Amino acid sequence: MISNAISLLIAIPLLGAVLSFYAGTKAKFVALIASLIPLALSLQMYLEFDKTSKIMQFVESYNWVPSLGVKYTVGIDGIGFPLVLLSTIVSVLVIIYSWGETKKPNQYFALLLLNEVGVLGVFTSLDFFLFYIFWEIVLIPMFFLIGSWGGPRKDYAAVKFFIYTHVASLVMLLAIFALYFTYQMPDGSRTFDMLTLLAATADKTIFPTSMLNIIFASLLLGFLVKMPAFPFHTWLPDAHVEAPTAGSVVLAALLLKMGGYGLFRVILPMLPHVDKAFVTIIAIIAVISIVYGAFMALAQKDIKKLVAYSSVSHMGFVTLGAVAFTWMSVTGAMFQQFSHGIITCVLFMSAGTIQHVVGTRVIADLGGLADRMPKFAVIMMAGFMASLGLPGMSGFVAEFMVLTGSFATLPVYTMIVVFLSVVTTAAYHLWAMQKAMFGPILKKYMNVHEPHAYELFSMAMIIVLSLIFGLQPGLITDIMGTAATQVMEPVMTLTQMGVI
Amino acid sequence: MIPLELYILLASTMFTIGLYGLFTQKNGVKLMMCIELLLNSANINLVAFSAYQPNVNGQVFALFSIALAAAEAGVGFAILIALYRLYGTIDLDNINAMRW
Amino acid sequence: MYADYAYLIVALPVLAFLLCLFVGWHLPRGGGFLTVLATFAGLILSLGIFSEIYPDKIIHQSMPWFANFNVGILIDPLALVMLLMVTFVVTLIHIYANGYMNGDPGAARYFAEAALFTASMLGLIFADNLLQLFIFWELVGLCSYLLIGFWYRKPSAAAAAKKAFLTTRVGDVLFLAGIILLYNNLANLNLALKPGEYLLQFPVIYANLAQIAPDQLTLIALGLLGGAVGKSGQFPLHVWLPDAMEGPTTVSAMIHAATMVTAGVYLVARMFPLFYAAPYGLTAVIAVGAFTALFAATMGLTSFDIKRVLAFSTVSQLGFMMAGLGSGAAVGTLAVGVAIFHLIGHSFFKALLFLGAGSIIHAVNTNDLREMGGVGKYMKWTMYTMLIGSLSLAGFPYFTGFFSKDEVILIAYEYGALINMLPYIFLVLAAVLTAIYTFRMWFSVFTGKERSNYAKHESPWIMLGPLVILAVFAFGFGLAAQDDFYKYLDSNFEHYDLDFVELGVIGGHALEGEHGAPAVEGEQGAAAAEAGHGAAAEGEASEGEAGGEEGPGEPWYIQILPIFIALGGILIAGLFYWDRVKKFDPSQVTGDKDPIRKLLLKGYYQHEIMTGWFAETVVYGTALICNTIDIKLVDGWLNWLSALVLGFAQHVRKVQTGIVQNYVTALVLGVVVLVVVITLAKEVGLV
Amino acid sequence: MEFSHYAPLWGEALLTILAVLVVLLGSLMKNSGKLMGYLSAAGLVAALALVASNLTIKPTLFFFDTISVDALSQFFKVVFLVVSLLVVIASMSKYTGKGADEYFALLLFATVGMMVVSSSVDIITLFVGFELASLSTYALAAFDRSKKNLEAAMKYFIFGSVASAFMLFGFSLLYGMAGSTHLVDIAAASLANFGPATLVALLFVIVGFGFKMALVPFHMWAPDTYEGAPPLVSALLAAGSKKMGFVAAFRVILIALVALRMEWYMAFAILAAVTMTLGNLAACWQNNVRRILAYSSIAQAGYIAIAFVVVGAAYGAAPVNVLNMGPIRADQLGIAGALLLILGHALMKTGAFIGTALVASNVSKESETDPDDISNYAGLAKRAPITAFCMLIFMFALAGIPPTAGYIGKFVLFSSAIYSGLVWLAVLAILNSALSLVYYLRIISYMYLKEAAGPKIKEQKGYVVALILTLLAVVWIGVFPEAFINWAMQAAAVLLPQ
Repeated sequence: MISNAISLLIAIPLLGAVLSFYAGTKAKFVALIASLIPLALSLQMYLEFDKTSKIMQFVESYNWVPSLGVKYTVGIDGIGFPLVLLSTIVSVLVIIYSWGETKKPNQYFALLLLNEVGVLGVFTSLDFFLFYIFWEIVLIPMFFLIGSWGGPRKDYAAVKFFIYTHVASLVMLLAIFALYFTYQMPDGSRTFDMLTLLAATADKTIFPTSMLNIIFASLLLGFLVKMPAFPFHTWLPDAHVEAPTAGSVVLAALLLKMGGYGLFRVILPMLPHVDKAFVTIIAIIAVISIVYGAFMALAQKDIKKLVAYSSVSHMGFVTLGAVAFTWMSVTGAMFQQFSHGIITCVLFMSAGTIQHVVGTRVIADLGGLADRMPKFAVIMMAGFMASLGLPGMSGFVAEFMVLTGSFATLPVYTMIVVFLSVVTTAAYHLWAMQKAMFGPILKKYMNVHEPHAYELFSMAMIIVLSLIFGLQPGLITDIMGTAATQVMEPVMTLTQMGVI
Repeated sequence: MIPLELYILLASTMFTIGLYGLFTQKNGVKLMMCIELLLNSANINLVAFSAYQPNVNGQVFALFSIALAAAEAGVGFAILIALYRLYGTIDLDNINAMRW
Repeated sequence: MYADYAYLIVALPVLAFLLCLFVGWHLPRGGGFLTVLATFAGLILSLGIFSEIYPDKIIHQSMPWFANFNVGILIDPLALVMLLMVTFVVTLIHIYANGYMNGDPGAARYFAEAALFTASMLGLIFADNLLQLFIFWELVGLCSYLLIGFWYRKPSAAAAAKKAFLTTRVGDVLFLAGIILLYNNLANLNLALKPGEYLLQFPVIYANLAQIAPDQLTLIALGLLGGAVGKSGQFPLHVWLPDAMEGPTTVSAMIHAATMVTAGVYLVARMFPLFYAAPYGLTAVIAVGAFTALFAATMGLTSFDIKRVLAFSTVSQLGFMMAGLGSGAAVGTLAVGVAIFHLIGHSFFKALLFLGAGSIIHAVNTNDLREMGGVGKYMKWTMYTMLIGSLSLAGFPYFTGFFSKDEVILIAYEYGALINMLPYIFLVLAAVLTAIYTFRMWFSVFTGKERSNYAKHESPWIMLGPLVILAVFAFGFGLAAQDDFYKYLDSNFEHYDLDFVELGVIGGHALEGEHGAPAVEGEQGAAAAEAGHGAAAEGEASEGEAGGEEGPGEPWYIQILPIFIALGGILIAGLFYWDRVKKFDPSQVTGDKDPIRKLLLKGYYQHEIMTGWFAETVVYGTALICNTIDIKLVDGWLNWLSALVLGFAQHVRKVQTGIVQNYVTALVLGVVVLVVVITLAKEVGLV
Repeated sequence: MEFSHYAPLWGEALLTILAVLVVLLGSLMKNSGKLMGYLSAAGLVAALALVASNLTIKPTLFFFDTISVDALSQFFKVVFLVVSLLVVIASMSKYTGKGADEYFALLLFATVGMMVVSSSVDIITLFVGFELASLSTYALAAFDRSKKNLEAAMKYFIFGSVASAFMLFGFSLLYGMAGSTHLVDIAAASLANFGPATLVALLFVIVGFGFKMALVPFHMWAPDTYEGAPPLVSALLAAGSKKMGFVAAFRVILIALVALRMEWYMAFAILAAVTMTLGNLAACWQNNVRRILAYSSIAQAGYIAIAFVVVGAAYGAAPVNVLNMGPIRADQLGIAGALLLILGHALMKTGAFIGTALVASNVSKESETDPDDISNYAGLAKRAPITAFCMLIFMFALAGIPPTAGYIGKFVLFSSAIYSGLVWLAVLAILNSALSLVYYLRIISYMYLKEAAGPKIKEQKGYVVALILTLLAVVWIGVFPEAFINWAMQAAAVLLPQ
């Protein structure tokens, strides 16, 4: 058993970021190594991870700011670990994909690694203070990725992204304050420990429902904006459209997952204790996000924007599954997080590749590319199929579980989703495929060629992953299943778990 | 002896006059004078109060403040002179390059 | 011992798929032989399994998958016959394809996709649970998408592929909803599952049907039916099937005639107990089936594209099968036997017809009947094999189609006798039209003089071989197999723990029909009728009234009617289209102005309605509206807010006038304001 | 014995002597700028050491109880000394030639003045120290004698002297009421007999301090002066003399005028709210970086002023177990938060202004346009990487992004606000810090996202050293706040009756 595995997990990319910043043109090699080590580490952790136990694992806890009750506490369970795995995998693939980056490569890769640091921190930290710090840190590299490698309206997009999400996290911060100031440990001291505070929310005498509702709502807002869910999604398309490919990939594959993670880690434990109306509200938001996102995607002219809205739609499943609050739906929602994290990579990579091979992303201007780049076409097709929920790929399993599970508690909403979103989703994917890839090759694209091998490689890897997890979901759903059962139960604090 | 109220009245009047001058005058030197009025009204207060007090702190304070006022005037005029060298005027309404 | 290798039936084609996909480019004919071998191995295995389990055993293997779902293999009579048919027909088609696709640059891709299709179709057939079936069902859809769009450079092909996928997707949505409903209903029963049992396994479903609320059953049944309608191109989701002819002819033969489209029928057959138990379940089935049978047949009359004619005929025949299943409301499980029998017979002669058409198109290089004519002179083999196919399709006595199709009509009559005559009438009319359009096609292709100058040569043997073999089956299968087949399939549901009487009571069949005959009795009646028909079969020679006495089910004229249907249809077609005896010109009978003809030519304006109105106007319109809302409202209020704040800021900074006196004024004003506020606050008692 | 008795005040003494010495030496030897720089730097370091040697000293009184050395005064002295030290270090690469001696001397005098203020418990000494600091900074503001300098100095001077006149008048009233100049006596008297005169006195005093703290509407001078004065002097003003205003206000208002708690509670509630909002709003549209920083520091003053409101609200409230430090009082926590923010802001602002100084000192040569114009910062990341990076961190710190000094200060301060029931103020403050991102991000995106506006900039040693020191301090406080929080709590305790 590796000691301080998680701290290493966070520290190594950080170190890598610094090194690659000074590595100049060698940066990519540094970055690759610095992202491969965490990958290996997390795989090792996967082997050591006890899939059946409900307690936090790999826990580390040190006093940090005792006077504020802040601790450096990290640990993972079935909620966090799959996402850690996802982060390490995606980071490696993204770095490979952007192997050919020539503009300020050292900063580029450093920022990618910083992103990894941030998300890993969010997924592992068990102390609200720490959690919030990582939550904020993530914004900074993404801001620069969008701002300095982005498209024409990059400034607008970057600033919008930063401020929009930052305001949301400030609201979340207020809620955290409220938790922090309301709850006193038995010895009268205060703590930022997530699990303790969450466990305390169950106590009506400490958190009267009226108050808890407000706290809950603020936290919810923070997470929904990150997800993003209707009507808080408008920062996403702008950010995606302007961001460089790798930026979009990280944004969609990892940053959005922070919101979902928040739902499982923070929102669900509180859900039973707040006003029941919230269930309806969240369910409605989820359904709208799914359906509305699908229709929006259908209306887009820019293939990247289309993909962006598809993310909104897919993340809606996470919300739906989470709020439905049955074992299967929650497991499915967690798996949807993982699966969307994988699949969306290939979508954005395809968009990016089209962008810099053909020079435009406007679907109407494309046509017949499959004729010139068959390999790419096959991969892109596979990716799109995965995204529209083709059985055998991970997406289907996730959405099937979510829908099947949600029906038990939210039949009407589930059926609305089934009837309005499934076909629409297929429609915009296929429409884009047909317009961009099929039909006669346009004159101007006669000299278009296959993208670089490294791009194809990283995309192909993702397809393979999606297949693996589609055919053998148990690899990861076992962990999530345990986590889901645990989410159903009252929160156990670390001390109750006996890990510290 | 003269009741305290009158001193305070005098002081307040001087203070108000000074303020009025500050609002209305353009010329730097006049502004300096108004400031002096303000300071001196305060000094009058101090002295008057101390006369009605067992201790002389007030007069000490007044002395200090007079000294400081002198120093202040010195600095102020230095600045105004330099201004005049550069701008050729000490009409402060025209010296508003920095605004908004 | 074959049973242990059952999984290979799917595994081998998958292997072939991978090989063709990655190394196919370097192999002769795109590695088509791999696909053939894989499928043929499947055929051998299926035969081996058949030899093992016939007549009274089934194979059921299962292993856990994820959450509470499993993957498994269930080979019962129903699955077995399907396996045999698919492996057999598809093998032949692959062989044929080796000739047909020869020289096409995309051959490797073709065979890869074909192999994948084979794998998924077989997987669909022997799935032991509904989820697995659904998964392969979707994969089949994917392959169909890929193969229809095989010539992706053709915009029409790409469009057709998309249309096919989306249209079937609509059905799949209902299917999915059905599955979700079913799962949740079963889950609510809190069954005590034995290890190795899973909720969506067919045996479990069968065993617990009776405990599910009837209205739920109906909903589930309708959901599944929706899936079947989409896949089997039933009204109103049939629109994709004719367009699907954009793919290579082999694809049309394999997917849109012989195998894939039958998946819907197979699904209904597989879930027959559920449909049987669900009130109005079978009613819906027969309604859809009968209507589609007639509806499609009318369109088959007017189409000029040979493949479209066949496509419409396929739709129509699938309608027959559905109607047959629907008749189960009256005749019980016998319906399954009948429908599946027609399914298999149909797959033989329809594959034959398509391949024949393919070989014609291969030579003539056109799909248009109007540009053919007299082809028979140059393509003897094709002509005669297709003649057999056409006769079979038209239901000419002693051909396969005669036994299968007419059996469907007969049980439809049973249904009519018990419940409602309408489906029967529809089917009869459809049968007439079938004969007509079939021979309209045959005559106008092979007889008469060339209406355009086309390449005049016979197709290579690698293509003719399959034709001949199929022709043999198209002729002989019905005669040879009929009776055992019914018995064998009748035994299908005896392997499971379910009681049709009970289900019939739930489904309300016991109450239907004038003499309140419970379903079981209907079953006996049907069996008898079937015997009676057996008589009718030879009663062909010794006039039908004999059958009339024997079969209590239906009077003699009903039994012999089909013969006249077939002959009459062929005759009419001849009068119009066979130059030798040509008496009328269709254009005289119905001019181009004729609204009905126009309606038929336009295919009832489905394209306009489905694509033009629904897809492009309603759906896309909604999307555009959403988009406007998003820009103007959801994002708009943000921009509005920021504009407001920054605009205000613009004014705020103007306070800083840059004139020092004003600063002092501000200072004093500040003091005044503070004084006022504080005193006021004290007055109000705020502080 | 007598001598060692004054040990706590050696720091001031040393600096005073040094200042005089510097002037003398300067007049004796020519072009001694460098030496003067080193001298004053050394002196400041020494003074810092002396102060640091008794950081948390028990309150001890000197000179007829007019000077008190206690945790609070030490805290502020450290702040002032650090700021001046940083400014001096930076200045060493700017003021080398003639006149440098005066510059450093004035700077030292200003520092002494601030230090005196920070520890004076008598309005006379307080006023004297105040004026000492003001006068020397008036001079400094005009030091380069450019047009802008003089305009800035002029405005600063006029506004400043008016404000101090107000203050003096207020003091006179206080004296008249209490008959004493000791804060404690005034406190007692104001508790005993309280009349309208006291309210006037209060407001006039607030004007005097509000001018230094740059609270709206007493802030008008600040943007122009910070923009126009020599950048390093702006650093001193924003980071040093501004904080002097706070310490004076703490002492006078919280101790002497506690009787009018409700009044100044009201007053500061309004002032704080208006100040932070107006500062942030006005900053959004500025194109002059130093002006942006000026408005940002006005906004920061608004945040810090929350402390007064907190104290007003929770004065003398029973200690409760907020945070993890055992039973403590919300008002103490509020002041501690303010102190932390003061410390953090002093560092961040010094750093930021030093950064602008570096840019300006290089740009002004080739471009006749406003050297501080934001367009000169385009692509700074390429032209002056170190400066750009430090500025970046300072900006994020000012915006309160963790883990930086800015975040910790805001955290504690807003916590106390929430805890003492001023949720609306906390929310307003948090919304404001969100709004402030608009202009911080603007600067950042100019530095990092725009194409370079000119050739590479030579980053002189002095600036770089100062910048990096500041950077380290800012991050250090952010990552290991523990010690600083405790220190601030002790300092805060001084102001409150135990």
